[in-house]
Amino acid sequence: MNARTLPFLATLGVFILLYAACAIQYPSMLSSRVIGNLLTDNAFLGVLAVGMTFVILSGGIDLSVGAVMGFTTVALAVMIEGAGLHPLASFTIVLVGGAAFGCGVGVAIHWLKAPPFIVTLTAMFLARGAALLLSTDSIPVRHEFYQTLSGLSLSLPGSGRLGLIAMVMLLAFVLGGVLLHFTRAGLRVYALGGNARFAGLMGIDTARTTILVYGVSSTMAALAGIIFSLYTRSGYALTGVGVELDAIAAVVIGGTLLSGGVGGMAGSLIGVLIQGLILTWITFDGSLSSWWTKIAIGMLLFIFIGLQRLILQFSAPTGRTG
Amino acid sequence: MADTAATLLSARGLTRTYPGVRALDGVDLTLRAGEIHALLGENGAGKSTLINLLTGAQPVEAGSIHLDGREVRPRSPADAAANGIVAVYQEITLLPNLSVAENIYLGREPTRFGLVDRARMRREAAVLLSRFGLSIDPAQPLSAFSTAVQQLIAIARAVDMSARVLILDEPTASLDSAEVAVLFRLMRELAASGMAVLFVTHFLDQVYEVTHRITVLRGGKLVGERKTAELPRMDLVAMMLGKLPSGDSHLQRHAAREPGAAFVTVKGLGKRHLVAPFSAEVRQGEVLGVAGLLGSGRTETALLLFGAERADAGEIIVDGAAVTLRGPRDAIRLGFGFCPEDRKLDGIVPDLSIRENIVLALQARLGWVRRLPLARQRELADTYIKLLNIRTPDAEKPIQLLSGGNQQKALLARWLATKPRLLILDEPTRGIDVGAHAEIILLLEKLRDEGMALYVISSEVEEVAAYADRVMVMRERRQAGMLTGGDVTPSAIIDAIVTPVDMPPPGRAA
Amino acid sequence: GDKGGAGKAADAGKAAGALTIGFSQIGSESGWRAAETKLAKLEAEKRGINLKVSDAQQQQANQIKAIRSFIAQGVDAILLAPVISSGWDEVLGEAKAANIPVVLLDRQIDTADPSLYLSAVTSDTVEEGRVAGRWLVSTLAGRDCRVVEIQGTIGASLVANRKKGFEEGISTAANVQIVRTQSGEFTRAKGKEVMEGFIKAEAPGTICAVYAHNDDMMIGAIQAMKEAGLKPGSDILAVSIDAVPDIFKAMADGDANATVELTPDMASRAYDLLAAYKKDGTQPPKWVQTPSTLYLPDTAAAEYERRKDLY
Amino acid sequence: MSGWFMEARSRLSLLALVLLANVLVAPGFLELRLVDGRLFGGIIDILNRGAPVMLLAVGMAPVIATRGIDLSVGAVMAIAGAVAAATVNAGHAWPVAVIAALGTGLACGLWNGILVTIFRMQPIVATLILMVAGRGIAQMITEGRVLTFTDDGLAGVSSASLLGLPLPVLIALAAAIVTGLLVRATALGLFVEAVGTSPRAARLAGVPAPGILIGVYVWSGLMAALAGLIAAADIRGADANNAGLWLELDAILAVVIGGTSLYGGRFSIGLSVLGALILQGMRTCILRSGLPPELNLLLMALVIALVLVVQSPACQPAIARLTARLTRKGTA
Ligand SMILES: Nc1ncnc2c1ncn2[C@@H]1O[C@H](COP(=O)(O)OP(=O)(O)OP(=O)(O)O)[C@@H](O)[C@H]1O
Ligand SMILES: Nc1ncnc2c1ncn2[C@@H]1O[C@H](COP(=O)(O)OP(=O)(O)OP(=O)(O)O)[C@@H](O)[C@H]1O
Ligand SMILES: [Mg+2]
Ligand SMILES: [Mg+2]
Repeated sequence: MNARTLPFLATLGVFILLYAACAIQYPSMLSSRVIGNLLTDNAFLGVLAVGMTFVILSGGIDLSVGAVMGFTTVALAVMIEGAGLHPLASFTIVLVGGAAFGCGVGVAIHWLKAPPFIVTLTAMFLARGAALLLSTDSIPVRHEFYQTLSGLSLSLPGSGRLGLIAMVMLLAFVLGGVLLHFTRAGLRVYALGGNARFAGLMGIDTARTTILVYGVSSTMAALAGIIFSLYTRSGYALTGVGVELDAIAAVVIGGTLLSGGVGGMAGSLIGVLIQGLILTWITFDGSLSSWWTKIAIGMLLFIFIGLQRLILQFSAPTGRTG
Repeated sequence: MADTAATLLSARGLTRTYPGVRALDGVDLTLRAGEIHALLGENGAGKSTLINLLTGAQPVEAGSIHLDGREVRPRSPADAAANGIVAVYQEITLLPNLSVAENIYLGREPTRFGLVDRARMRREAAVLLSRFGLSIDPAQPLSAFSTAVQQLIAIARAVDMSARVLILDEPTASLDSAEVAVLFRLMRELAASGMAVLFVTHFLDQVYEVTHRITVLRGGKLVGERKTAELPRMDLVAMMLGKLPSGDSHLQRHAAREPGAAFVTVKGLGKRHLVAPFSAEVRQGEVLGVAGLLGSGRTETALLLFGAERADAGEIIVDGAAVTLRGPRDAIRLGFGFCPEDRKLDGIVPDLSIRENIVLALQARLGWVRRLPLARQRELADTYIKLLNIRTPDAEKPIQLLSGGNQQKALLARWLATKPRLLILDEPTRGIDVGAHAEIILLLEKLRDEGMALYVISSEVEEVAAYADRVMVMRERRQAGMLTGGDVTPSAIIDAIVTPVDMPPPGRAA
Repeated sequence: GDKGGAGKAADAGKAAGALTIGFSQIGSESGWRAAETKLAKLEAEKRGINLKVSDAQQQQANQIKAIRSFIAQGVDAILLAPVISSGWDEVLGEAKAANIPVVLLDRQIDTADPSLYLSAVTSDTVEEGRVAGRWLVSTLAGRDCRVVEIQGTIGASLVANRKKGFEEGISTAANVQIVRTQSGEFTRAKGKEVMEGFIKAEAPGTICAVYAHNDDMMIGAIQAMKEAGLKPGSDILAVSIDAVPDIFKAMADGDANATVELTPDMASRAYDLLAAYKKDGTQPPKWVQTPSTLYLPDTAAAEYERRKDLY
Repeated sequence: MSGWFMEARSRLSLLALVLLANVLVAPGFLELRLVDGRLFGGIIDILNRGAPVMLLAVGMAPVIATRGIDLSVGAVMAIAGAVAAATVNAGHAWPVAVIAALGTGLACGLWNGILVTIFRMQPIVATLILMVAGRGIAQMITEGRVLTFTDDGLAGVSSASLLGLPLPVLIALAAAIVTGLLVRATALGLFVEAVGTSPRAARLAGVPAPGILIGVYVWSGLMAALAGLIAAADIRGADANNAGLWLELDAILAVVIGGTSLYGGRFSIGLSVLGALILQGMRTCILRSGLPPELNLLLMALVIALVLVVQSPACQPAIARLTARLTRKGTA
């Protein structure tokens, strides 16, 4: 097993290492408030990463998630503020809608034999375009149910709070992990990522699996949209531009191979936290100009991945593998 | 027994055309309950294609398939499996990123409360594999194991799944006699239980050992069906080749010739976790055979010798000068060539054409600037396609579309094109048909007589005994002896291979 | 670049009794934005304020993170240049709870509870459009005019306003109408490409004026006109918004006709009212409006000199 | 090679389709006028505006063929532009600026190549690092402003013209031809495809995989630098904030439309260039359609969806017939 869990352990180690480093520079980083914020502020990214993990493991990629998320926030705002629907009803609608959209993407990828990259890029344009059509400016959501929801939170020891959305994110990871690692469907995803043709010869229904994968991804994107809409209590068409890259990065940093078939859910969570940590450190420093911020993000990414690679190099099992 | 048995599966007029080739042309096949049926033919005769049609891996163009008299139209392998028809394909179609157990149970995983029951999966996998004499940890990723083991795992999966018809496309190609014996025992059991087994191989001995009937294909057409017992070897070979074989005299031992100068000398070369230090010497104009069981580490010796794995002990001396191999390029610069065992993973470049695959190594040695002119490339490709008679309409066909055996030949061509001084061959005749088999061995002997040094790993003891001047025997991943001169006989080699050692094998990684 | 561990400086600053202010800036998507940040820092130094600028890279999520960490560090006040108008209630609520005053810079927010922020220092973006529109109408003096409009990034909050304002500005004159509008995404390159498109798509000589939502796009458009052999400023009137140095240079060269100022110096006003508020709790007005001055070629050269090193 | 022609035909028919759409939007789109020694017309505009993405695609295609990807090209464009502008503004001659910019591009490519080859990072994250940090570096050089320059030599990179064609077009075409020769007249193409399809087999056959890998990233960096120069020259200023923003996606899209699989293997410079032109054709068409800008993205999506259907193996034959008719119309 360790041959497979190694990348994850490496990532985890690096994360702990650098968290410690940050904590030494700013002791308050250890406060439960910062930790709570780390989870709450990155909840939407985490949920996206859950879906993206499925896609990447299946050997695909999904560039549409950011746009789907953005569309969801607008759709929710329009439904709740405009049409006066109850939030819960709207949530169900967008989740179902997201699932349907993703399945559509999956169908396109399978039947058009087209590369996921293009299909999902098209889906991205589609979702963004549709969102802008709904409304070009940002719409606040004032429904009191929203207040109550975003009010809900688990207070951590210390001044910290674990917001509802953070809990939803963690739940998503748990459920996603179970689906991926403990069900037949999950195993099929790995099979598809290992070698689609062989999977077919071994009797896997590749069409169904592809559709499942992108269905899950888009559903997660819609959920991320709900989370973001709760997070900001508003809807805006340009929400989450470029966030798909953050999600992909999180998954890959988490030790999942972009070529598919190798990796896992837990790694992605660490990947998300790593990105969150980078930004937290930067806001703590607070003295960085726009450009230094970007450079720092890049350099920290480099340090993380570099360390991870080194650990893997040295503990790589010798002999006949891979 | 077999003749009285009821027809189980009957295929009529199966046809399949690929761009440029009519791979299968109105072929009939009848499988009877309780019978082991051999499907024979040259490389590219259409055996695998026929199997692909039976399992729905490829659509049937014309013709029909009946199971128990009722027509079946398998749309996919899953579909065929549902009808109890299961195949082990020629290339191992398992998934390297999954564990052994997952590979065996993929698509039919045992579940508890809707969740995959991994513990049970492992337990059952272990039991199943032990029936094949494999005592490996089913939780390990498949990629940790050699072709041979993976082959056994694939067979185990199919045997476990198949209900009515089990199809084995060259399952024994990478197995050694022990594994083959186990496999045959299982095949007989399954047949006895009323199933039909379709068995593709290029080893005629195995045909006569285990099968009841034989169907022979040639150039995509049916040549005929015979009872094994009533078909003499010579006639069978004639059926397959369409002519009488150019006397397989190659299996007579040649008179020992005086060896040339030592070209490569290996002193205590080894690597932890891989293979214990071994010493050998390959002279110009001689064949050093390497014999051993599966996992005995023969491939590993080759990897070290070719610099594909970096040795952590010992030295290599070429033309009297010590050399360090930092990678295959160094070895190639010294005039080494290496035809690997795992054709699919280490050998062919699937997307590229046969021509490009053949010139690849030569071009790599010339460097990127001095590109071989297209004309020269074509000429080279055509020469070797003719020399090794690789069955293909033209040299521009992607190599992945070639039949298994023909891919193997193309790889041999890749290295011959570099005119190497030392040629390392890992299982060179694996999956090669009888005719070509003889041709390739004659070719090896010709190369040797021209002064090339050959390092040949092979599981076919008679063969090794026939052309090798000396034989290095590997056992438990360490050198277990070096047979020379008169000792190079099948019996001696087998003794050396199987004599148990008391020392424990060195720990294996992963 | 000014990299350094100002993290600890925060506490040092407190000790000295000076204000520590956190500034959540949108990013650095344009020269104007960079100038705003630069001025904020300059003015802070003048006043001995310890300013922590956090750059959100255009992401609202990052701005919320930044504000949260400002609260966690217990700054004395927060400046917020909101990337979009809505979605601030919760985090500003937290700031209020920690009674840290928040001042909005250059953009208003859309909230039910105005007590969430102390004051907003912004321009009237609709007025900017109006000024540009009125100028055009008056300059034309009754002539017919087919105007092409180069919008900013679709979805950006001020695009709608600058469009609306301009349309109001020209609504009085039936002879002026917008015939084409396309998004130049606030960048020179896109502005140029869009203008090229307009020139190709419209019959030669039928475009009489171009209105760009910012100067950068106009500068691109001016190049497009020149390369198409047209004379910007005379063949086609050019009016845009922001008043960045380069547009003054263009006006001085006679390539542009007018620009409406959106001053990048928002922070100093915020500092003043914060200082007063901290000293004796003087409540500042909810909206400190910066003037939307119209600049014409006559003063261009001088204005260029005055601005060029602020940017 | 007949396969290549099939591919080329389907791309060309797509291009024809796009051009036709342009003609419908702006009549007289196809006509060419020669004004003081310089050609004007819709086709030229597409070539001219498409030059940067063409260059990026030319660099990206080999990278993708090695099973890699280069997300940093947009940022490298920004850096190169900034370096060039800063150099001329520092009073150096424009050739110096050009060389400096190209040098920067090489350096960036080398960095990517080393991360991928030596550190064995996955290309997408390896280049993501430079994608993020690179734009920061560019902004650091320009301090977030648009670094305007007046040097006509440097501006000429975009505005000058030769043989009636705008310089950017010539640069892009030259780059495409040089790259094409580099990969096909030498064995590089073969090696790249071998490494991309089956790294292990390639290594055992003695293909110098590390060299090849570093090489393709360096080349991609160089092409990006060229594109950056053109972008900067085009607006006579280095806009570190926006130059090349999201252009990496366009480049990848162009290469994939050009028929190269993201899983590596066979690639074609020519087809990738066609892909870039098809993209630019769509852009131009949408920009000039006069439709409200809110629709831009939707239109883009619909057009690409159409492209996908057109290319899907399912309806190849039908398309072939259709194109035959369309091309006749288009030229008529
Ligand atoms: N997918 C394909 N596309 C084109 N041609 C193919 C394809 N698959 C097989 N062929 C051709 O069909 C013929 C029969 O191939 P097949 O694999 O059935 O031979 P075989 O009898 O299995 O040979 P071997 O003993 O070497 O495995 C060969 O000439 C091969 O080149
Ligand atoms: N019977 C076996 N049981 C367990 N592992 C095996 C067995 N056979 C091979 N292996 C695996 O294969 C690897 C080495 O076997 P390998 O096949 O390379 O040796 P070999 O002598 O080259 O055998 P062959 O070339 O006949 O396949 C080992 O790492 C081992 O894990
Ligand atoms: Mg076969
Ligand atoms: Mg072996």
